[in-house]
Amino acid sequence: MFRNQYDTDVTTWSPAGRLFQVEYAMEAVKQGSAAIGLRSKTHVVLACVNKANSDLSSHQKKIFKVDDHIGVAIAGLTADGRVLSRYMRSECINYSYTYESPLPVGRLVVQLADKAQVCTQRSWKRPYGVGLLVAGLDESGAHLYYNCPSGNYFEYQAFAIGSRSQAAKTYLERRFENFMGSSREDLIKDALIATRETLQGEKLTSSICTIAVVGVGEAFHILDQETVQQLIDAFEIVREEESPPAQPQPTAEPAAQASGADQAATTEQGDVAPMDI
Amino acid sequence: MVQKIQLLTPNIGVVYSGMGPDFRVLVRKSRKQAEQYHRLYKEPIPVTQLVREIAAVMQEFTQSGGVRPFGVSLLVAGFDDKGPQLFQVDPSGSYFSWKASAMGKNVSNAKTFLEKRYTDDMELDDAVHTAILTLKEGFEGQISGKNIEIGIIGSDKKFRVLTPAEIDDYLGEVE
Amino acid sequence: MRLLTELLGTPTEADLGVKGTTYQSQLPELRLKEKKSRSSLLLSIQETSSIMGSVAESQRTLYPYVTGSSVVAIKYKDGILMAADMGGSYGSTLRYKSIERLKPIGKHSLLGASGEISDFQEILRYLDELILYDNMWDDGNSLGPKEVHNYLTRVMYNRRNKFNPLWNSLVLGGVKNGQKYLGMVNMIGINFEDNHVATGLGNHLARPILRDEWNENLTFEEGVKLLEKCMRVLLYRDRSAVNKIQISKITEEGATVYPPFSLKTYWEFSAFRNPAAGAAGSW
Amino acid sequence: MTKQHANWSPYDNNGGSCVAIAGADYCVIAADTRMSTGYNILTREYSKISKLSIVHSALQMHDKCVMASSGFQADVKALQKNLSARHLIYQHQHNKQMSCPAMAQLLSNTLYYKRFFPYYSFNVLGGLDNEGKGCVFTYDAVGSYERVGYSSQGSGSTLIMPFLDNQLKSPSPLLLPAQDAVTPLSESEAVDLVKTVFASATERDIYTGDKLEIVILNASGIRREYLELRKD
Amino acid sequence: MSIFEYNGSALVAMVGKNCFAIASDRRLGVQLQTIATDFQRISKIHDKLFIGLSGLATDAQTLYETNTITSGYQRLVFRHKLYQLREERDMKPETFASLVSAILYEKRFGPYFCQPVIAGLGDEDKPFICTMDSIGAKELAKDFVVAGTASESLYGACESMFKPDMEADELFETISQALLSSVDRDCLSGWGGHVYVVTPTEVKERILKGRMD
Amino acid sequence: MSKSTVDLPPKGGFSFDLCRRNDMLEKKGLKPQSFLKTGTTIVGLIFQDGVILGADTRATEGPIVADKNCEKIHYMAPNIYCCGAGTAADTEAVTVEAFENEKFVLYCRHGQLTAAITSLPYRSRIKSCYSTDTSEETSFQAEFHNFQLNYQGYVQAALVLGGVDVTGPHLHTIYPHGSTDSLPFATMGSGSLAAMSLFESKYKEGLTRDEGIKLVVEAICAGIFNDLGSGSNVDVCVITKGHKDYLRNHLLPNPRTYVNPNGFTFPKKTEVLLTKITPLKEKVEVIEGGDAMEE
Repeated sequence: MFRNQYDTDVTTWSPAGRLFQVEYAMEAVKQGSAAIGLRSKTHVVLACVNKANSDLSSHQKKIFKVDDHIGVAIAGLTADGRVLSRYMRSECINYSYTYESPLPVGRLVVQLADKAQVCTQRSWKRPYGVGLLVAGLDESGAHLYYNCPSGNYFEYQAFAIGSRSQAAKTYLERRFENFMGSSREDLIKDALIATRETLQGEKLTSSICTIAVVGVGEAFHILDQETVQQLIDAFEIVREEESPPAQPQPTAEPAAQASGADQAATTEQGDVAPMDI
Repeated sequence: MVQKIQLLTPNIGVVYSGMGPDFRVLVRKSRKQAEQYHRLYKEPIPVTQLVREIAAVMQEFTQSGGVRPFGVSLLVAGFDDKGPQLFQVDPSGSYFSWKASAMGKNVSNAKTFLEKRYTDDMELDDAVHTAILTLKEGFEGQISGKNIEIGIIGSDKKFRVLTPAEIDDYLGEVE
Repeated sequence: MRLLTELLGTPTEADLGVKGTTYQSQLPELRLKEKKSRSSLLLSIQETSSIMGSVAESQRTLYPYVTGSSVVAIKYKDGILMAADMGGSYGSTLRYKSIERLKPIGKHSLLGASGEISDFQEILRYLDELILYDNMWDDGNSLGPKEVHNYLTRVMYNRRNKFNPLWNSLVLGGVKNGQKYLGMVNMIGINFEDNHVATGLGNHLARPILRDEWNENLTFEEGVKLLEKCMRVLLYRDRSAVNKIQISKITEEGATVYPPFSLKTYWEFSAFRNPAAGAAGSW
Repeated sequence: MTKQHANWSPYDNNGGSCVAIAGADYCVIAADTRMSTGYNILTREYSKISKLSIVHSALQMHDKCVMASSGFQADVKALQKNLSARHLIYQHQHNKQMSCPAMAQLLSNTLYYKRFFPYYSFNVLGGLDNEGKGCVFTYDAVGSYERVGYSSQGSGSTLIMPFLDNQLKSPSPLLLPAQDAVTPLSESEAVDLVKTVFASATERDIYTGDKLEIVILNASGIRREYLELRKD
Repeated sequence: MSIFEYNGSALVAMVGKNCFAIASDRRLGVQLQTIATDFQRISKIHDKLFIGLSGLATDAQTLYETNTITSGYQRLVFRHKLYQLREERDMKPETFASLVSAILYEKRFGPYFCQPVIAGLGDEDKPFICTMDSIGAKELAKDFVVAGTASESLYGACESMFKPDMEADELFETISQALLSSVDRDCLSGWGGHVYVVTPTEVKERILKGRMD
Repeated sequence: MSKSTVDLPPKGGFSFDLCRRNDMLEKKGLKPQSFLKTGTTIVGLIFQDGVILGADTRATEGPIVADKNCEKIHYMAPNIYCCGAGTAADTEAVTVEAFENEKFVLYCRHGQLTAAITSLPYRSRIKSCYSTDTSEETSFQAEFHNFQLNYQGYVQAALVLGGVDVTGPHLHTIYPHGSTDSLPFATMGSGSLAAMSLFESKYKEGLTRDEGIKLVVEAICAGIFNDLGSGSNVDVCVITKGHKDYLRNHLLPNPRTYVNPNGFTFPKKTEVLLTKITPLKEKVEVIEGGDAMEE
C-alpha cells in the first residue's frame, strides 16, 4: 500500500482535498467479507458471507440484531462493527424506554453517521473501519441503509459491500427494479444468488452464508442454517443458467455513491485476505 | 286540658291518684330512667324494672332529709316480654302487682266491684267496660268522654290513651 | 454508548433513554438547570423533609401558585374530546380568566393540563421542542399520542425522582393511524390509559357520570353533551371552576380547539330561594 | 391545590393484590386490574402483570417468566421498563431469554440498587425454571427475596396468605435436604384456588377488585384468563 | 406500633346451624417477647354467652375482671350479675352487646384499648355474634366476626373458608383451621388456640395444638 | 341524693379516667388508634310527596371492609330518619341521643313533631347529649374543653337528616363541627362527590316517587362504584306524610363473583390437645304461686 505525507492524521487534509485516513478506513470495508442487503415494500433481507480466517477457526458473526425492527450486516473491522451495533441497540432501547415505540430507522442511521463523522474530525480518534448495512422497518416502510466510515450514509433498494461485492452489486443492479414488489421468499432467493455471485465459484452452502429478515409482522431474525440450506437446495437447479460473475466495473456503482470520498475506492484488490479479525 | 294518664315508654303507661304536681315529677324521672335503660341495653325497659326504679325514687323521698314523701299512688300498666302487667306504687315506695286494681277516694267499693267482675280470660272490650263500670260506682255527676280517661295496652305493645270519641262509644255500649 | 455502559455496570433506571441520546437539548433534565432561576415559584428547601436536605441550596416548587382546575376527556367515535374551563386560581382567588389549558401537540395529539400553570407552560416548551425536532427529520415518521404520552410520563417521573415535581396532572389524547389514544399522567408519574379520564376534582365529580354514560360509539354531538354535563357539575361544585369553557377535539384530520363558551346553569330550586326557612327558630 | 401541598410526597399507593403459585410443570400468576389512589378508582383495567419485554414489541415477550407488582404505579412502571430493557440487553448478548432464577436475581439487585430511595413496589415473580418446574420468587421493596412454592403481595396479601398456607402448606424451608416448594395441585385446581382467594380478598380489601387477570405458564406456552370481580 | 399490638391477639367467632363457635389464640406477649402461652382471652358471661377481648390485655382484664368490685361498674361480669339479680334473668346476647358498647363509648375520648367479640345464643337458640371497635361501634354479622392483631389474616381466611349453616363439628374444624392458618401469619399471636363451640345442649371447649413460635 | 353502697353505673356522660394514661402512652410513641368508620355514601332528596334517603352498606376499618351490610339509615322518629357518616360509634351515639331527646318531646306532644325539632341545631343537640346531668358536670366541662383542643371536630359524625312534618318535607345536612344546611338534595360521606355529580346532573323539582327512588339509587350506586370507602348494597328510606317505607337492601349490586364449584377440603385435620364438654341444663321456670304478691 502506498503512503504519503498527508495520511498520518485524520485531521490533515491532502492538497487534493482528500482525507487519506478516511479513505483507508473505507478500504477496510472492502476487505471484509461481503454483506448484501435488499428490500421490498414490506421486507428487508440481509445476507453475508462467512469467511473463516483459518480452517481451524470459526467465522465471525456479521449480522446483528439491533431491535425487533432493525438489524445490521457489517463488512470490515468486526470489532468496530460490534461497538457500533451495541451503540445502535442502546439507542433503540433508550428510545423505546422514552416513547414506548420503535426508533425510526432513518433517525438511527443519521445518529450512527454523526457518530462516525466525529471520528473523522478528531486528532485523537480514528475512523471506524466498518461499513454497515442497516435493515429496518418503521411506519414509513422498509428501509435499507448503508453507513460508511466517512460518516456518509445512503439509502438503497439493494446493496452489497465487502470483498468481491462488485459481483453481487452487478447482479442486484440487473434485478433491483422488480424488488419493490417482491415477496419475502423471492427476496431471500435474490439475496442468496447475490451472495453466490461473490463467492467466485465456491459452492454456496448454508455454512458460509447467513441470512436475516425483517418485515411486516416479522421481527428481525437470523434464519437458521437448515432453513437456509433448504432454500439453497430449492433453487440450486436453476444455478447453471446464471452466467459467471462479471468482472469489476467501477462505473456500474449507483449514482448516489459518486461523492468525493469515493474517489480512492476504485482500486479493487481482488484477492486480499478478508479482514474480519 | 290536663291529662292524667301518661306514657312512660311506648309500652308503659301510668295514672295516679293524689297530688298532680308530684305525679309530674315522677313521670319526668321515670321517663328519664326508661331512656337510660334503653340507651344502655338498646331494648325497652321491662315493666318490673321501671316500676322498681319509680318505687326506689319514692322510697328515697321517704327517708331523705329536707324532702317530703310523694303524695301520689301510681298505677303502672305495661306489656312486655312477660305479658301484660299492672302495678300499683305507693308513696311509701312499696309496689304490688295486680290483676286489677283501683285507688283513690272510692277505692274499697271499686276493689270489691273489680273482684266480682274480674276474670282471667277477659277480652279488651270487656276490660274497658268493666273499668268504666267501676268508675261509674260513686262517680259524681254524669260520666262522659270528657271527664274520664282510659288508657289501654294490648299485645301490640303500644300504650294508647283513648280519645273522648272512643270513650263515648264505649260508654254507649255500657248503657 | 455511554448509557449502555452505565446500564451494564449499575442501573440508572429512569435515566435510561435520556442521558445517552446525542441530541441532548430535547432532554428535560438539562433544562432543569435553567429553571432554577425561576424565582417567583420557588421556596427555600429547608422547610421540607431531611431527605431533600442534601440539596438544600437548590430551590423547587413546593406548592403551586396559579392553578387550573379539572380537565375532562373522552374517546368518541372519531377521536378524542377534551374539555376544561379557563380559570386560573391564585390560592382561592380567581386570578386569571382566560387561561388556555388545552393545546394541540404536533399533528396527532392534544394535551390538557390541570395544576400549576407555569409548569404547564414549561411542559409546552419541552413539547414544542420535541415536536420541532420530530418534524425536523421530515422522514415520514412522527410522534403519535402514545409516544408523547410516554415522553411526558418519563419527564414527570424523572422530576419526581429529583424531588422537583412539575405540579400538574396531564391528559393526553390523540389519534394516529386510526388508533384512538387517551391517557393521563400526574405529578408523581402515575400514568394510565382509559376510555375517559378526568383530573383534579373531575376525578371525583366527572368520572362517575362518565362511567355511567360513556360508550364507544358516541357521536361528536353526544360527546360534547356529555362533557358539558360533566363541566356543569364541576361548575356547580368546584369552587375554582369558572363558567368559561373550552372544548376541543382531535381526530385523524387534526386538532380543533373551539372558542370558549358558557354553560346554562339553573339556580331556581325553591329551597334555594329561602334557605333559612327550614331552620326557623333554631337558635 | 393550595399550600397544604407543602408536604408533598413522592410516593402513593395504588393498591392491588398479586398471587403466584408454582406447580410441578406450571406456574400461575394472577393480579387484579384495579388501580386506585386514596378512595378513588383511577382505572379498572390496568394490568399489573409484566411480561418483562419492551412493551411495543409483542414479538419477543418472555414466555418463561412474568412479574406481577402492586404498590406505587409509577415506580412499578419504571421497574418493569428497567427490567425489560435489561432483559433485552441480555437477549442481545446471550442470544436467549433469561432464565427465571436469573431474572429473580436481577430483580433483587435492581430493587436493592435503590435501597435508599426504594421502588415502592411489591413483586412476585413467577415462571418455569430450567427444568421446566414452576417457580415463584417473592420480594420486599428493597430486594430481599426467596424462592417459594406460592406467594402473595400487595394490599390484599395478608388476607390471601393464610388461606394459601392452609391449602398449599409447603414443606418448611429449614428442612434438610431441601424439599421442593412446588404445590401438589393440578393446574386447573391452582387456577380455581387463585379465583377463590381473589374473590375472597375482594370482599374485604377495598383496594382489590374489578377484574382478575390470570397468566398460566406451562410447557406449551403462556395462557391468559380473566374473571370479573366486585366493582365496588 | 399501635398499643393494640402490644400484647398480640387473635379472636374469631362464627355462626353455624343453631350453634356458634368462638375461638382465640393462647399467646400473651409483650411486643415480640412471649410472656404466657396459655392466656385466656375468651370468658363466659353465662352458659350461652361468651365474650373475647382482644387488644391490650390489662384493659381486657380490667373490663372483664371478676374478683374485685372497686370501681366495679366498669366490669362486665359485675354488670351482668347486677342485671341478673335485678331482672331475674340472663342477659340476651343483643342486650349484652349494647351494654358493652355503651360502656366502651362512655370512654370515647379515653378508650380502653380492646376490641371485643361477643357470641351467644339468643331467644330460641338463635346464634348471635358481634364485634365492635374500641369505642363501641357495633358490627353485627350473619357469618363471622374477627378481632385482634391477626384480624386481616382472619378476614381473608374466614372469607374463603366460611360456609353457611355448618353443623357443630364442621364449624369447629372450619374455625380452627381459619384461626391456626391466620395466627401463623401474625407474629404477635399464636401458640395454639382455644375454641368454644356452643350448641343449645352443650358447650364444647377445646384446646388446639399449633405452632409454638 | 346519696349513692348506694355499690358503685353503680353512671347515668350518662363521658368518662375521662383513662385519658391521662392514654396520653402518656401516646407520648411514649405508640400510635393513636383508628376507629371503625363508615366510609359511606349517604344521600337524601326531596321529591313531590316527601323525602327519600339513601345509603350504602359498607363499614371500613382502614383498607379493610369491617361490615359488608351495615345499616346507616337510623330511625329518629316515625317521620324522621337520619343517615350517618363518619366514625361509626359517633354516628350511632349521636343519632341515638338525638332520637331520645325527641322521644321526650314526642311523649309530651303526642306525636306532633314540628319543623323546629327536625332542625334543632346540632351543636346544641350535641351539648344536650353530652351534658346529661351527671354529678360531675363541672369536671366534665373542663375535660371537654381539653378535648375540643385535641379533637377538632371532636365527635366525628356527619349526618343527612330527612323528615316530613306538618309544614312539609325537610332535608338537612349536619357537619361534624355543628353547622347545618337545608337543601333540596344532599350528599355526605366519602362518596358524596360521586353521588352529588349524579344529583347535580339529574335532579329536578317535583320528582315522582319512582323517579326519586331511581335517582337516589343511582346516586348511591355512583358512590358504591366510584368510591372505595362505599360499597355493597343500597338502602333506601322513603318518607311521605304519615307514611314511610324503609327499603333495607333495596338493591344488591355486588354479589360475590366466584365460588369454587368444587369446594375445598382441609389437607390437614386440626390437632386437639384437650376437650372439655359441659352439658347445659334445662332452665327451670319457677311458676309463681297465686298469693305471692299479697299485701
